[in-house]
Amino acid sequence: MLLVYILIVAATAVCAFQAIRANRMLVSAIWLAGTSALVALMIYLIGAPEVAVVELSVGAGLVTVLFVFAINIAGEETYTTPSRLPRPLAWGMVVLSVVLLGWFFLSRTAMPEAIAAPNLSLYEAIWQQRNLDILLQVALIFCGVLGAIGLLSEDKPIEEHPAEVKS
Amino acid sequence: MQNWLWMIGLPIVAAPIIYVVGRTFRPGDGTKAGINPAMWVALLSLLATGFFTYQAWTAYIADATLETSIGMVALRADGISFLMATAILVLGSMATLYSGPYLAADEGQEKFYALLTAMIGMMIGLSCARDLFNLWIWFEGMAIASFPLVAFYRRNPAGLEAGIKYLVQSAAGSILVLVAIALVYSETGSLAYDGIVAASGRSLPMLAAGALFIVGFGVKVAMVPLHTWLPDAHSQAPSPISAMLSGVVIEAGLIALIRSLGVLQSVSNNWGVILLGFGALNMLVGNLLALRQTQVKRLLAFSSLAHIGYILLGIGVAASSYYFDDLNTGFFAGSGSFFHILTHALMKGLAFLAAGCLLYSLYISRGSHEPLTKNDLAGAARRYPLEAFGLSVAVLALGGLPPLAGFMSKWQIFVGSFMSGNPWIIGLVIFAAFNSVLSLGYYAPLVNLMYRHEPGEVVLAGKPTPWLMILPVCLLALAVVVLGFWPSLVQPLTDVAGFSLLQLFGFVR
Amino acid sequence: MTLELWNVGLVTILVLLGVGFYGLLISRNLIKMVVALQILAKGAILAMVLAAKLQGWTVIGQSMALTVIVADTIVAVIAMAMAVQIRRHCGTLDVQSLSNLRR
Amino acid sequence: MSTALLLVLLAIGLPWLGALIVWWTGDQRPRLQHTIAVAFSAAAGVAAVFLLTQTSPDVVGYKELPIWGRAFGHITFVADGLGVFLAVIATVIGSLAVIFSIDYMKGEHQLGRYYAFVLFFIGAMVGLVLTNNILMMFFFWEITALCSYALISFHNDDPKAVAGGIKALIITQVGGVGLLVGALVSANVFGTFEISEFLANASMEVNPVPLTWMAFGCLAAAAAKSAQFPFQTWLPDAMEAPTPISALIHAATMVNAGVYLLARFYPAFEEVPYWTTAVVAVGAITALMAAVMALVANDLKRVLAYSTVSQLGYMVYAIGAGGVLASQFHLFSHSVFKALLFLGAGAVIHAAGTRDMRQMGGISKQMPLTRNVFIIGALALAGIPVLNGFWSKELVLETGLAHGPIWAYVIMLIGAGLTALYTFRCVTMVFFGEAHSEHHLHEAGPAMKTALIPLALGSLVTWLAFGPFSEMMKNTLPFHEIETEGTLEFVTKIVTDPYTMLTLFVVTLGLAAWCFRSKLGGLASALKFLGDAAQASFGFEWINRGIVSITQWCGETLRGTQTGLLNWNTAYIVGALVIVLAILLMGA
Repeated sequence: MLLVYILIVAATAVCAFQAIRANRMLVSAIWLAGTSALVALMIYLIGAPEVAVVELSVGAGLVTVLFVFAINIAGEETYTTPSRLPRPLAWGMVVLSVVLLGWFFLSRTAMPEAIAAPNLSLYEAIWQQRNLDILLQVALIFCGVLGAIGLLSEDKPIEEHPAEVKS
Repeated sequence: MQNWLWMIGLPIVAAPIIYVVGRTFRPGDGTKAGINPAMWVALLSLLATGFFTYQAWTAYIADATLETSIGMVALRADGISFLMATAILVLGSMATLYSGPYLAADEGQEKFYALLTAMIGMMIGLSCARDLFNLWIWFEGMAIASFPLVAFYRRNPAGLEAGIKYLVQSAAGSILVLVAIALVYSETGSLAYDGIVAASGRSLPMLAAGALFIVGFGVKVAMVPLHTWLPDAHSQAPSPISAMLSGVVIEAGLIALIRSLGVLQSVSNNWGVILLGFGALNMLVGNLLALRQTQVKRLLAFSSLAHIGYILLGIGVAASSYYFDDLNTGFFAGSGSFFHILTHALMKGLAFLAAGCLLYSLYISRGSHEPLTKNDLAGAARRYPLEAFGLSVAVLALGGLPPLAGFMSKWQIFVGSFMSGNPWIIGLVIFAAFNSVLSLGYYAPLVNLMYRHEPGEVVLAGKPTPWLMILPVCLLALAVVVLGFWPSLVQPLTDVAGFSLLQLFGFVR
Repeated sequence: MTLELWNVGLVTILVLLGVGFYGLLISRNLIKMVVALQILAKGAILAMVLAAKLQGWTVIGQSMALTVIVADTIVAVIAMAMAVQIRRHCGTLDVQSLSNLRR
Repeated sequence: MSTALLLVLLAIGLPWLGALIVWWTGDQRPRLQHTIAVAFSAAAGVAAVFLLTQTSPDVVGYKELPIWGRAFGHITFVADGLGVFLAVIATVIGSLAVIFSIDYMKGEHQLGRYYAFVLFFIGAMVGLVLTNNILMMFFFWEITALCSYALISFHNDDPKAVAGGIKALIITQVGGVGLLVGALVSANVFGTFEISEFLANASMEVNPVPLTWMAFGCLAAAAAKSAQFPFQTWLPDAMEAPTPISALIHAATMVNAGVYLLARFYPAFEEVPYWTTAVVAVGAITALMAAVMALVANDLKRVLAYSTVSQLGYMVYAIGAGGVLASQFHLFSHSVFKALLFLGAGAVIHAAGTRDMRQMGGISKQMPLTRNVFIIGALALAGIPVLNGFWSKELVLETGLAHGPIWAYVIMLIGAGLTALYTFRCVTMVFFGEAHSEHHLHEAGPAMKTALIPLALGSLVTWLAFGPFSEMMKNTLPFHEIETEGTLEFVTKIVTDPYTMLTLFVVTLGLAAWCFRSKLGGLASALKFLGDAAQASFGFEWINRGIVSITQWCGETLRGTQTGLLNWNTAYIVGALVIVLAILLMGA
């Protein structure tokens, strides 16, 4: 079983990394969908099938569609030079932070005793225990939609900018 | 629904109504011209919220416990909540009133007011949250409402650039917060504040959670070096939003930070020390960065960094009360910090609104989104006496000249911190005092410029400012002066807030 | 659940966080930045679920994870709306060209 | 409300009320503005003079008023001799400066702003000297700094004026931090904001360290405010102000505050080790240095500014030597004759259109009255007998000799000679010699005369008030040890003192040096390096500029970290995370 897990981790890492590395945005979005699917699988294995389904549909489905839309409107752009942040510095900082975080996270060697949790269905958890979160989600979605349409509403035709290749 | 919850719920419920009203009764042909009636609805809802807050406050000081559990998520109004609600509602209604004429020529006003009101509700909710994950949602809601507001001028490249920078950094910070919450939950099995406090002990994962909280919320608080989004967002947002961001939004982030650190009280004694370190950094870097700025709003944005530094000084001392003999130190320093949050909201709000008046008259009313530079202010007092006076009062108060409100609150922080008797903290107080002096190095030239005899070309070409924009400026200026002469006017608020801070960190029951 | 899964989950979270931050540090394309934020969000979601699992009260973790998914999707939507708008009015998605606000 | 409290409130409140009214009057009605300003400042002067009859060591005020809260103490005042006397100086000399302004500021723009700040300034100074709350003292202290800044840079279009104003503001604020520390110590360590309570409780045995901090903090604050070494550089640059403001700052308000602060707290600080020595040293160094600088300056107002710095050095020196009374008496004389000199100089500058003494000369015939009063003031400054400056300076030197170190006495003596020298140089260059400008000069206007004549008379006679003055100080200052003397005794003592002859001899030497300056060419060229150094203000300007440019450089360099690149911005987040984690790991 451990081998399977390790394979999933490795695949997730590769997908995520490819999503960052890919030159074309569309490819990047597809790698992201792959990452999402693998994370969903992981979540499923951990024992949260409902979230796995939502992650699969929203993370791998909806978000990918959104990306494709956005890329369609905004167009592809590829760059010949890397970002101005030195690559080794980026690597160093990320590795350092991850190692430090890992040091803190993994310092515990045994799994904690699970507290005797009341038996609760997901329905009860969402709609009775944490219904405030759900209410707030509605407000969040309202703000998000308002913001997005506010940003996108254009009453004049889109200005034509040639999709230039930046160097 | 319990009555007091209206002080949180009303603005959020009002937001869609505001949108619908604004959409239905748009003035003109639906695109441009005129104040959208949504503004009045928003203002009305804020005043009503103020009324509910006042009612809750009277109940609170009559010893009622304002706590409501919705499922397993509890909301509770304590001193900090009331202080924040006051600052948010005062500045929020001023900003709303001000936005009327300021945005009269822009499209999408109804969305603006709806989002602004929702953001206000989110912030008040944030200050009442008693559940770590719930806190994050309020925080995220505040952020989501503020992103489009920052990029409100959606055809202005600079505004968009500021908006996306703000968004990316905020989102990165909020992910860190989420990881921290997960860590805390995995260690303690609880999300409610009291449950976590009861179940937590010293462990490395909990320490990591603290670090993640500090860095994650620190992005929103604009602690140096996490501040890089702030000058862009604050200078490019519409002026009323700049006022809100600088005056209350970053402080709301700070409230979220101290709430989450308070929950980790038994994990480490040194959260306060870390805050003190950031405070010192913020003061120095904020002031030095502002020193050579030429754009007025950017300068004010950097001065916010310095002021967050002063606030962190007091809060850091309060959170370090483990090290002091008596709790008075922490109480004084903490309530001083809350006082400074209040006065900073007024002063910085005033500064941004007054600068916004000039920006509006000199550029926006002529359809330009150029930044307002220092040199544009030359001789502004001749044509815009009230605006220039308001801005002068604001910057002098920010620079800590007595007897304006800014000094009074700084002094209270200094007294409290000095009381600790700790040489490091005393050194920090003196450092803060010198920083105040340094800040005059960029505030004073602004005042001089405005009172030049010969107005510059930009000023001569400017248009008059609508009175509806001058009114909030005058009211805030009055508040800054009055609070300077009569600081104990808000003492009940700051006292309970200081007490709640000590409660939060478990020093008092 | 075994000790292995727990550790493997933690490593996955760390990997996702690391890659996400790496993406934020080196990407030049704004949309790529949003991709990186999404990767970070995946890490957070996984962390939520795992934390709840550790405490044996998975449903709460699921509830939180759902909320996080929704919230981060909203952020992504706004970010992409902004990116589109930036493409329209600045003519580029390049982070390096979007550095007019500085100093 | 007691009479004393009423008068105190009037003396502070009237000018402030006047400031508001004159601001609201608007610049369309300059005549009304002049009238209002004169009326309110004069009314404050009357209130302050009446206050002289009410002096007592009792604390008056509002101990019950709840508007301030814990962290600020109470609104209290004490109308004792020290405070009331300075309040009288501030209001009376202040109103003379206001009267003088009627002519001087005729036709200027933004009179409202000018008068509002002048009146605000006067009121704040009265508050500063009368309050018994150390925090309120700090408030008034800062308000005077604010007003001086606003007035020095009144001509905002002139970059030199703006720079001078901001320089004054920043330097006095840097010193102000010292007073802030003092207030913090008083509030936290001694548990009181009341100065009188503090003076009663402060003791070196119980709290040596805080008291030392407070003592040196106050010394820094006083040095910055009174333009003492090493903070003296702001005062000469403050000469960009309109001349009545210079008179106000130099004679009536601002610079006296530092000396007042030292005098007020002297009983508490005198036990602090090295404190009195430090005060003496600051005073002596300043007095000598500024005298040398006055000797080489060519700008009339600068000469007067340096002479102010030098004379303030005398006062500070006197306090260090334990002579609170002597310092205040010299402050009294100095206020009168320096106001006279400045206003006289103002009349000359107003007429001549320049401040450069080399462009003046030979104008004594055209402005006889100005010449006469200016010479009276100059003689008083030089310490020529019978004029008030002579008596007070003798008292300072005598106290210094009796209680201070001998090296400081010698320095002060040399300073007295130099004072005479530069004063005669100044008078000769301005009024006598050959005329350098062709255009006809007109005599001072009626309002200017109204201000000049009382001051000239004052310079002749104020020393007669020594008896009552010392009596008032002794009776109302419970913590200061002041020996009272009748005027006659005082005069007899000074006249019969052999050291008076020594001083007079040195003064005569200075006079002689000026008369025979052509024969002393060799000496002058030998001392040329000193003159050059003095013209470069002994390097202090250089240090100032250095600090400013280092700070600016830091600011500018730091701006480079604001790259505007989103990649870097997120890198800061990751970096901060690493650092915070590392710190926690080390702490744990």
